[in-house]
Amino acid sequence: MPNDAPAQVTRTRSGRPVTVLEAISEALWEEMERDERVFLMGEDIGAYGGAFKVTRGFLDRFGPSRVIDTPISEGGFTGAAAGAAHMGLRPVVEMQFMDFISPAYDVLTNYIATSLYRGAGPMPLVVRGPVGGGNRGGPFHSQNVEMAFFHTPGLKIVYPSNPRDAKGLLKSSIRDDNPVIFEEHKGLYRAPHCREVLPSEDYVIPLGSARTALEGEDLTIVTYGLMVHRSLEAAAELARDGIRAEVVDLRTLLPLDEEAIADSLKKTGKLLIVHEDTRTGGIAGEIAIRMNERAFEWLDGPILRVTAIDSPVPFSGELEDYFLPGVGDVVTAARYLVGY
Amino acid sequence: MPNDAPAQVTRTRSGRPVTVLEAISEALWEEMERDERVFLMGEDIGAYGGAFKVTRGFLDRFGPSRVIDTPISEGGFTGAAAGAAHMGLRPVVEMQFMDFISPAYDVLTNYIATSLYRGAGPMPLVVRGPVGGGNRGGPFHSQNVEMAFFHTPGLKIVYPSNPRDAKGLLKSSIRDDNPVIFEEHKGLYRAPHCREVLPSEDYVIPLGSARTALEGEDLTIVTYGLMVHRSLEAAAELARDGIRAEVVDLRTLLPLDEEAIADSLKKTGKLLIVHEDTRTGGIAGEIAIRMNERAFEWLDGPILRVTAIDSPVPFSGELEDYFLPGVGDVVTAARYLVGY
Amino acid sequence: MTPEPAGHAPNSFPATLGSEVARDLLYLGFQARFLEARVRDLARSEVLHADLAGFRVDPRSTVLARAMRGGTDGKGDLCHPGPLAPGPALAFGATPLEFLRHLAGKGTSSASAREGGLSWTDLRRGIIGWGAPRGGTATQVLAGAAFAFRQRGEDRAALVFERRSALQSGGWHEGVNLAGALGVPLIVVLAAPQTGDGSDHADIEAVAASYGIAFARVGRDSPERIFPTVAAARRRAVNGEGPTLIELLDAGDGNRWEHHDAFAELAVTEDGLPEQVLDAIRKAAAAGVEHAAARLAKEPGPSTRDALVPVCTDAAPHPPWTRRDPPAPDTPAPNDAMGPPHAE
Amino acid sequence: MTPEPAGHAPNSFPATLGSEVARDLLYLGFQARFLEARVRDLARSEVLHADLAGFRVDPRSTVLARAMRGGTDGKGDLCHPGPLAPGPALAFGATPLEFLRHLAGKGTSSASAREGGLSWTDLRRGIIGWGAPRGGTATQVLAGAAFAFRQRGEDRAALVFERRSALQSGGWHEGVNLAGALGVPLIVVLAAPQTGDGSDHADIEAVAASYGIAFARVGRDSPERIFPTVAAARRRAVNGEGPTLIELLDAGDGNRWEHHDAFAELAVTEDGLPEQVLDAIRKAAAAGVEHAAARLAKEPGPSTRDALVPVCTDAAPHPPWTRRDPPAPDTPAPNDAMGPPHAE
Ligand SMILES: Cc1ncc(C[n+]2csc(CCOP(=O)(O)OP(=O)(O)O)c2C)c(N)n1
Ligand SMILES: Cc1ncc(C[n+]2csc(CCOP(=O)(O)OP(=O)(O)O)c2C)c(N)n1
Ligand SMILES: [Mg+2]
Ligand SMILES: [Mg+2]
Repeated sequence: MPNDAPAQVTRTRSGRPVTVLEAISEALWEEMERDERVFLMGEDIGAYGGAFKVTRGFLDRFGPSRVIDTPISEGGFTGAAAGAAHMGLRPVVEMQFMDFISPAYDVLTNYIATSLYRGAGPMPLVVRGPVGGGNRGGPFHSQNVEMAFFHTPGLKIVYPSNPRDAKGLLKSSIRDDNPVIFEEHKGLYRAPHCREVLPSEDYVIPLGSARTALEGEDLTIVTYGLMVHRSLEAAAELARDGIRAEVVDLRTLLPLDEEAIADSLKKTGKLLIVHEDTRTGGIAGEIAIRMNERAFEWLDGPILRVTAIDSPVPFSGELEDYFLPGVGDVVTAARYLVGY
Repeated sequence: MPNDAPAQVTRTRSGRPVTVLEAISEALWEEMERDERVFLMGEDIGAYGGAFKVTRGFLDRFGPSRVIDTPISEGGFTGAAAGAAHMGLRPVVEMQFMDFISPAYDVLTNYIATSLYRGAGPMPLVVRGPVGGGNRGGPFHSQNVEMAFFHTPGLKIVYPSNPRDAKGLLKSSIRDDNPVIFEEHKGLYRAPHCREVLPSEDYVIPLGSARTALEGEDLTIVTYGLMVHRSLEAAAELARDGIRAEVVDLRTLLPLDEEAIADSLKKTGKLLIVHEDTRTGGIAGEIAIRMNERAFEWLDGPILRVTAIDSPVPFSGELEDYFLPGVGDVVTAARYLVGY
Repeated sequence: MTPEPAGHAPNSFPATLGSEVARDLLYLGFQARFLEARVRDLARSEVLHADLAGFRVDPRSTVLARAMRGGTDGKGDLCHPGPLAPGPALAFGATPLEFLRHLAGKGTSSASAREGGLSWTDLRRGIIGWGAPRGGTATQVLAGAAFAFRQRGEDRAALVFERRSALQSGGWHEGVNLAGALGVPLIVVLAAPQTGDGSDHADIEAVAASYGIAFARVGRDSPERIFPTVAAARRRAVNGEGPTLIELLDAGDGNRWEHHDAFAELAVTEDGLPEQVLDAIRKAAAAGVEHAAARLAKEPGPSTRDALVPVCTDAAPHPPWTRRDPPAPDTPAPNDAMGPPHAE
Repeated sequence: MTPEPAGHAPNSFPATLGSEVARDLLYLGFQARFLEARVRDLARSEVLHADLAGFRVDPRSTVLARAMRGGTDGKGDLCHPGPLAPGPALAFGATPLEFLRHLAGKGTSSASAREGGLSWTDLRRGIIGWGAPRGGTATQVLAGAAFAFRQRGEDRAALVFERRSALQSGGWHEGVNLAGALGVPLIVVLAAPQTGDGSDHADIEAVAASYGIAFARVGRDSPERIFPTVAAARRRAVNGEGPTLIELLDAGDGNRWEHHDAFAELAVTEDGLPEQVLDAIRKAAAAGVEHAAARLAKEPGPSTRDALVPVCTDAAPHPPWTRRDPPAPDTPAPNDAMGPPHAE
């Protein structure tokens, strides 16, 4: 690695722990080093280094033909990324906040997701960016976007919960020949409690495989992203009452690892789904019907969910805290389910 | 009603049966007569009368300030409709095909759905247009769009299956103070088998209430739109074997009439959901988890679904027929479930 | 409601910049200046969000908006102040307290703290704030509102402020094209960016030409010249002559008060405004802002449950049972007792 | 693969309209004319969709596209023929059979009949067809492809045809703005609408000016003048001088073959092309189209199951169990025997 590498991509090399944000920077840097077809597009990602500084120092190393500051036109530059992908490049598009992916909804669902299907070949393209609430960002800087895309055949959706997964999954996403939506929770970016030392060698984590974050016997909690941490906190609280929760971290939402969910459910008989996104039309529904299709007879209680309230993300801190699902909500629901 | 009314809005007046398309035209015409705040926007809806001729003759009667031919810019004119709604008008926006609502996804989910929430007051606006497959329209003229909006708090989604409901629900939608997405299946527009004589007086059908299309004891089929007809055909076939299916026509998808679904499920103990839209992330999931939450102990078998395949809508007729759910699929699934 | 401070008549609509308007502009300018200082203080002392420590007001935007017809009854002109709030909002009759409530996320704000910061909407005042990510939405919405004015034959127009980077967004083009095609009474102001280079490539005058709509450029001129530019655009607009695109040139960073100070001086020297009157105006503005800040401190935050109700008029988004009223864990009730997890 | 008809050299790229290119254009024009007639016949006899009874080809689009550098190896220029397919597609080396396969939804089409009609993509040929509703997507995509050419320093450019109503769509503006900002080798052709008024309000030359990109207008001129306009735009493009916007004026309805006939006449009189050679070219074109139509009739439809697999490279969307392999209704198997209802 050349000496001009910025600090946030050299921590693993020197054996130091990294945050989720640094893990993402490292993945981007290493993939750009490894494969000259990989390039970045986004608003203010060059000289400014990005709103969250994920790409600080990248412009100096890779130059303006691989680190492209775009106009403020998410639809337009996502469409352009698709054209570059047709020609064999591997664009990684940053949304400054993932909320701003909505002007690119048309091109993502109609053009990009259907490319292979229409005979236009593979579409190796990643759209990544920060998601999630808890930062007092109000309705347009706090959304989770998975359900805007979960219904579209041809897309993949990844949502990591920790540095190791973030790095390995982002590398897999960049190497994947399909378009991937990659969600990064702002609340995890710099969270001190989830810094960790990563393997120094190149590694990937395959898309589509969930991870057991905690083993247990009494109920299964299926979750992802920041809610993995809330669920683990809840599990610790439940453990004090002798309730052993199993926590499954989905990591990839599409394709969904229904095998892993079914395996855990068959062990525990109880299924609670926890997501930060709002309730109606959230991913919990799809999980519920797949478990009906695959594991109905193992259910010893209803499939339940803990989610945000059906509302835009509120501006005020008090309202936002009320809106978001909390550890206490998970504990309450889990207790109810175990006692069912 | 003045004499200059075009043929397709005068059939009920003269006691003749109407198609779904004529019912929609009548609803629009009568609401425009009743309330001068109601106006129409869309591509080629004026002089040309619309791609499907829903608004033929409207320009002559209501003039160009209430029947507006827009540029080809779905996002832009939907945003403009929102501004007109702020000022007390009641816009009804036509998408030439509902597939083209995707460029308006941003303004619908961010601006329009959140209006009341942001303190910007009611947003009485309807976006309507043709949806659905079976017409060899290929991937961009055949989509169902409900799941693009089902996850957005603040929107309502209506999807009628017959002329009576289409007229009554569209009138309710226009009178509602919330934004409504109104889906009209092309396969029903002129279907001769679902022409009917409508009440001659002004009537509405409230949003959010499902309808029992067929009473039965052995299983519940929950469905909507064109699939109501497929499900009724399947029910007729099942009846020959003595299986009595209850068919629930949702009519409104958001808000979802979970009460009606639960009531039927509690009677039959078996639930099959049938939708034309693709499988993963379809509405069947939300119904499944709500029934887990409300009626788990009444379930005598898994909640199952019959849907289109997870793929864009195919161009070729052979592929499209294979892709779409058919009567045989419903029969097979129902038999399985009843025998469970 | 806070009392309406003296010196401001939101319903007056002068065709030219007479002395009454001049005094009003002086008042608005001072009000903006004091509000700016107060907001920065409150941000530093963490009553307001730390980002607001850089809060500033462009007085030219106040002058531009003052040339429109304000109102407090929802029947005046409409303004999207965009990135230039609060200048235009004040010119449209918003009080400093109303503004502060939004900045602070108070339950008393018109959005009950569900939305806030620089983004706020109050249709009674004729103010439509950000309601979406950037992307031209505001221009589309105001174009549609202006259409309603024209359809009903009202003497009303709409004014939308955006940064010039709006040119990069397709939604903005769709809004302007529609406004031009329908000939609605819309005035679109594109302001130079406050920070950075804005990545702009487009020539605004040529943009106006391409849509066949009127164009004007205003810059470091005195309010005497800025004001009539907008007044003329508004006249054309309500006369059915269609939209105008106005380029508001960069005021620079250091000189953002230059115009107001020059204007105050001019009012004294040319219009013969007595120094004492100027001083009284200044004091009234300061007092209004201080009153607002004091009152703000006493106002409550939002009520969590009630604030979240109006997502959809007939949908009470009450919390799922798992969140608020769970059955006791050791007495599993019959399923129905759980109640709907979420009412529509 | 159908044999490559004689008379067409997709890889040649003349800088000027020499006699080789002239003969090629004559061939392409006849080919388009015969294809047009054949498609209309097939539509009337219901082999093709009834809508195609109005199928027609604009020969000017063929000339424009022929000034680009075709290819069959995925390394030539790129073209989105848009509403003017198949003229440009033929100029890019597509065979009539390939075209007919798409129109007919044959399993042999490059999209295995999953997509078809006038919309088709074949990257080997450098053709990118409609892949979304109208809305400027094609212009964005080709701008991005052109960016790839420039980034790799390749001698390639991209050509996109849209109707002039593309100006109404924000997505188109975003694509052109980006192309201009990045200075990519893109040529954007806006053709007059074929039907209706198009509800256009924008002035195309002013649009080019607003984005600071080059502009040219081509119309009823002879190919000698259309061809060098594009050739010059292409030269500028690959020299790093950025995109060009070309307005293609209405050819009218009745006279759509005028250009080609005039051109054929010119080739005989001015270039001294022997009548027999012209005749041979005409016959070769007719034979190629007839060959294609005959072969089409023998080709199979798509295989239902296999055709739907490639939605996502590693996701076989096999039908849910409820659709294809249900367990016998009277022998409810243990749940697991159902298999996954849908594999990822
Ligand atoms: C659709 C959308 N994309 C991106 C953003 C994020 N964003 C907010 S302000 C801004 C920069 C604006 O730059 P400019 O217009 O130059 O204004 P300045 O801040 O420099 O005054 C960006 C990218 C957004 N809010 N909405
Ligand atoms: C986003 C989108 N909106 C609408 C349509 C439907 N549509 C297809 S062609 C067309 C009319 C195009 O008019 P014009 O550009 O004048 O071309 P013409 O057919 O007159 O040549 C429309 C509205 C579409 N395909 N995509
Ligand atoms: Mg800037
Ligand atoms: Mg037209």
